Amino acid sequence: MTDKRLSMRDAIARYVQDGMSVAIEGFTACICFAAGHEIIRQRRRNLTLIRMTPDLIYDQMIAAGVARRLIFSYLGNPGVGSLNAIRRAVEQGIPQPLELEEYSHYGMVGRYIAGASRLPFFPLRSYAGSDMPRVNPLIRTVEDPYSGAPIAVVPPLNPDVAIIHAQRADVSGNTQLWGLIGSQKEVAFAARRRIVVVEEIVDEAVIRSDPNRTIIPGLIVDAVVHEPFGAHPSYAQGYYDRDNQFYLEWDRISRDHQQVVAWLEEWVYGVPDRAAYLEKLGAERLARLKPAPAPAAPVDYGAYQ
Amino acid sequence: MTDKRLSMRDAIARYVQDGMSVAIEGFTACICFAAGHEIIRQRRRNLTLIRMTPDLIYDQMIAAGVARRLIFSYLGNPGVGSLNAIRRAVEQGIPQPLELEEYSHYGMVGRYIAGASRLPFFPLRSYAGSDMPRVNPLIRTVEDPYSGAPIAVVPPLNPDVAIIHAQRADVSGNTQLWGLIGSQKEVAFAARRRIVVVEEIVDEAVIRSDPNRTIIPGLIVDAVVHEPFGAHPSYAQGYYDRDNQFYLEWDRISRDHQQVVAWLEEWVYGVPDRAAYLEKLGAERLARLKPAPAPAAPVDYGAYQ
Amino acid sequence: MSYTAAEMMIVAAARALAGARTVFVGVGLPNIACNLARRTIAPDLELIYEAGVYGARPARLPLSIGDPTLVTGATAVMSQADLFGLYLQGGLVDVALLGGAQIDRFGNLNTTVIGDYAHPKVRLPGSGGACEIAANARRTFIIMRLTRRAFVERLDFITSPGHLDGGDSRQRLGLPGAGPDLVVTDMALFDFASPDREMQLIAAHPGVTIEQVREAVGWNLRLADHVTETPPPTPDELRVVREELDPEGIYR
Amino acid sequence: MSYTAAEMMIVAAARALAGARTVFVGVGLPNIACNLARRTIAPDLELIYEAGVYGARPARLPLSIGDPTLVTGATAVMSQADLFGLYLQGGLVDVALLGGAQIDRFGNLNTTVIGDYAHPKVRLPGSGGACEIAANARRTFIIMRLTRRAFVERLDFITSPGHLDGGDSRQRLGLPGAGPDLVVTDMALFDFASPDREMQLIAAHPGVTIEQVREAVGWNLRLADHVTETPPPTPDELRVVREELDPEGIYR
Repeated sequence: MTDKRLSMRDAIARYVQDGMSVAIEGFTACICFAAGHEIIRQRRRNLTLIRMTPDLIYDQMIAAGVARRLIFSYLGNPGVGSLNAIRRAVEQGIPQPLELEEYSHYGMVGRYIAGASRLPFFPLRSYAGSDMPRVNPLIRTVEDPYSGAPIAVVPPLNPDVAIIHAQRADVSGNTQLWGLIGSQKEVAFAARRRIVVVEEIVDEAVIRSDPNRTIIPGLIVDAVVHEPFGAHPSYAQGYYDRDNQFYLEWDRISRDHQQVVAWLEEWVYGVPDRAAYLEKLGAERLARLKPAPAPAAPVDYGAYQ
Repeated sequence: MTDKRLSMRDAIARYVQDGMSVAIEGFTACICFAAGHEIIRQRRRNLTLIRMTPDLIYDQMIAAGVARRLIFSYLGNPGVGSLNAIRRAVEQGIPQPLELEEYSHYGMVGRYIAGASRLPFFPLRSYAGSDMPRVNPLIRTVEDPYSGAPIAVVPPLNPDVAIIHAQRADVSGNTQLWGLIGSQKEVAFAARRRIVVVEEIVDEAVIRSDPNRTIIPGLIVDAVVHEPFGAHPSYAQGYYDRDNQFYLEWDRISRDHQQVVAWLEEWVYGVPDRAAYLEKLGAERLARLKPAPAPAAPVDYGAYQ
Repeated sequence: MSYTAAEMMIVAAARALAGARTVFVGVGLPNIACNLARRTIAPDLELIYEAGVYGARPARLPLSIGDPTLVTGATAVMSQADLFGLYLQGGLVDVALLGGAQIDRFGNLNTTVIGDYAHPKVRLPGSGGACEIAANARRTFIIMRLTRRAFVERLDFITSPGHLDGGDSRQRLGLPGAGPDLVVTDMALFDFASPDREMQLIAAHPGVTIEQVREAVGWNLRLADHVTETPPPTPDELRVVREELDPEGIYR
Repeated sequence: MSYTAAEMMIVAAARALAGARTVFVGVGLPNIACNLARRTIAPDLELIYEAGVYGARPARLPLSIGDPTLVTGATAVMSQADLFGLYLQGGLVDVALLGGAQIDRFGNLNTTVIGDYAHPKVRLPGSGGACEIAANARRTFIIMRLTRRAFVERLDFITSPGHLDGGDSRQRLGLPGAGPDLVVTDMALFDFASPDREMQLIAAHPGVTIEQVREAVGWNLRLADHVTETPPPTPDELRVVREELDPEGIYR
């Protein structure tokens, strides 16, 4: 079994290059802020960022100037309000213009599925009667050969790199994820390279004890990064809660570009890595995010010898 | 929470009528022989039987004369040889002719997916260069609107009834399945009615302790049948092994229609229900099929209060 | 017993969920409305969250659509491929609650831009799942505050289809769901029951006049044959909202 | 050291798996060949089973494609939608092993019927996953016994495409995988290395003459420039097969 463990710094240095398309997925849960911050720190430029819900992490990355283009389906600070930095880039070109390519959620999921399964398109019953196809020529229709009726399709999406945060993996990247699984599996299979970031590295035997829980096989994983609390201020089910205080603070900070610059200086450029970020955040704050236990009922696979 | 428990007799009497299309799925694992035998016992006729791998259960049902048509992708006694009764129906019309409608495995999966997600078709990279579309006019092509190249499609499949065997469910039909999950989820969502048959009825709290394991929600379930060993001679992961001795015996029995009739008389018509079948089989034979424990590693969802 | 406009909206939406088996819901006010319905007139109602959760039993008020409290103790948690493909597009959503920055007389919604798409005055969040929810849910309820800026003659952008140009234009396009059924605002309720599917006032909330409603709508509003007064929240409804669902009064 | 024809087939197939990372495999002889390769020249080879299993570590010889011993201790177990969509059609299968009742000179396979489709003399199992495996795997190896009934001038039915009419006809049809690479039989080995993709004899097993091979093929067989003799199984290969993989000699 190949040991694919790398530090976040090395994983980003090796796999994320200027001009690439990068997907850091995770629907509200398991959003890999640690990877986003490292991309900012390494001053990548002209990236195409891909994510259904850009969330705070892309607001920060776009404010930091790493991206030229955004492929997405919903721009929001979930439960709070707008993504102010992205709005500033779109409405005012600050710090630089940002091209948008937008879909509905299921359209993005469908693009990942088509990309992952080498299909030329993914059909879905969305977009009829909407203006979305008018502003996005990649949303097309095909004729159903059974009824003759038109149906919308979206093309495959194959990001150069996908970065997936999860609860646990073994050193070769066999990865298990629970709670909200979003489109983590689909984007991982669709991408050309995959970096898996986990709360815990576990023995291969742990993975093999529950093979139905394995969402991403090591077969397609290029790097495994062990980064506890790597999804803060989002969360990892069973490990920590969302740090909602930060989501509210960001709404205030992000209203002003200079404040964002100062925040990036302090919390991203000003710390060498995630460990330093967590130390700066303080153990007490992290401890407050820990949930009480809620174990899954046991399951037995049976030994067949 | 509605209590949907029924005896197998009542579930079949209520939901499986002459002339319906019926899918008893389960790829090698969790094949609901208990339901198939009850359908034979209730002497249903003119059914369209749907299953990727008809296996012994459909060999028995077709020999018993319940079916007029078979939609499938692979006719075999897995690991042993042919399905002799089905061959006899196709090659010699014994006990009656059988219409065949055939796909590849992925074509069947795609038909279920399209049926489950209300899509007019499912595209797949199979069938090019094969004679299968020539003999099945429902396998068609559409033109990819991005490249102009043709791609094969299959139409949706919506069985009147799907019968799903699984390890556990609560009384309202929230169902968890592990080991080989085949296309059980897809066929359940595609069907108009669903009967879930389980090894164990568990408290709702067991299901809710591990929601990622829930494959079929009670929302779509019409009846829950508690039938331990209901998949014998196939198996339920963690509960019992395949009874390979029977798979070998069937190869011998099924070579002669009269022997099949005698077997059905003794093991299906001759027993009132599954409990009687199991008693006839003997506790010792069942005990030999029990595996040693192989528990899954624990998983914690966290209590967020 | 006094109550706020938000409480009136929550209560009115909850009552309309009678008979529904499943509801596709976001957080905030719609979330409270659905949970109120479960505790009152629709005890078997199951909540489906866009994040991939069916049958949530949150131990606290969820702060976002993907709050971990929605996952723990839920009946089923699934990929978004399954959520959108099997549950929503598969036809299992009875009612969905939607909102928007702009709505027109046929219940079409804009959540994309104010102004020109290429050079927007305000860049809004975009579709999220709204475009497919509007297409696939059997019925949709729209919940938004009634203002002239929101209820407009012409949308800047159609994100999510309602009754399109009215009449049978929605069916002709082959949309699986029946479209908007009810609009719940802070001043009044509207439906689309007429054959041409144009929004019509069916009830004004207590203390609101028909004239005030007309004033807040950006087109010549049609009235139903019998415009009634919305029955105010009952003490029991208010108790559930205030004591159980939103004890900190976040959405009051 | 003596050995059977089946053992020669197992060993020859195993050797050809050198360098492969993943193999899509059925039970029986191909299963033993793959496990032999893992224990000898391809220690990192991972087995993918049609039933939905990746990285199986069977504790016993599996009796069927869906044996529970393939599940327990595997790296990943998935739905067949994921198996066929993400793993196979997604392009993650390096080599697949196929067989058939009939094969033609371009490696096309028949597993559907002998005789006319509507009124078959023999109804065979059908495609199973073979049609998509043949389309999508990067390369395929075909394993079958060499007889004149099986190696035919013209198939009764093309279930799974090989090199179709030869030459670039496969690429012209847009099939993602490169098609058949090797045919392993109990008498000889064949490849398709010539530009017209016609099957050619590359090696005869020890004790088999080229004439005997020609006799068993239903068309005028082409020979490679240098037909060699297959190196016989080594004592080590035979030891692994007999002691570890098939101790009861089921597939001998």
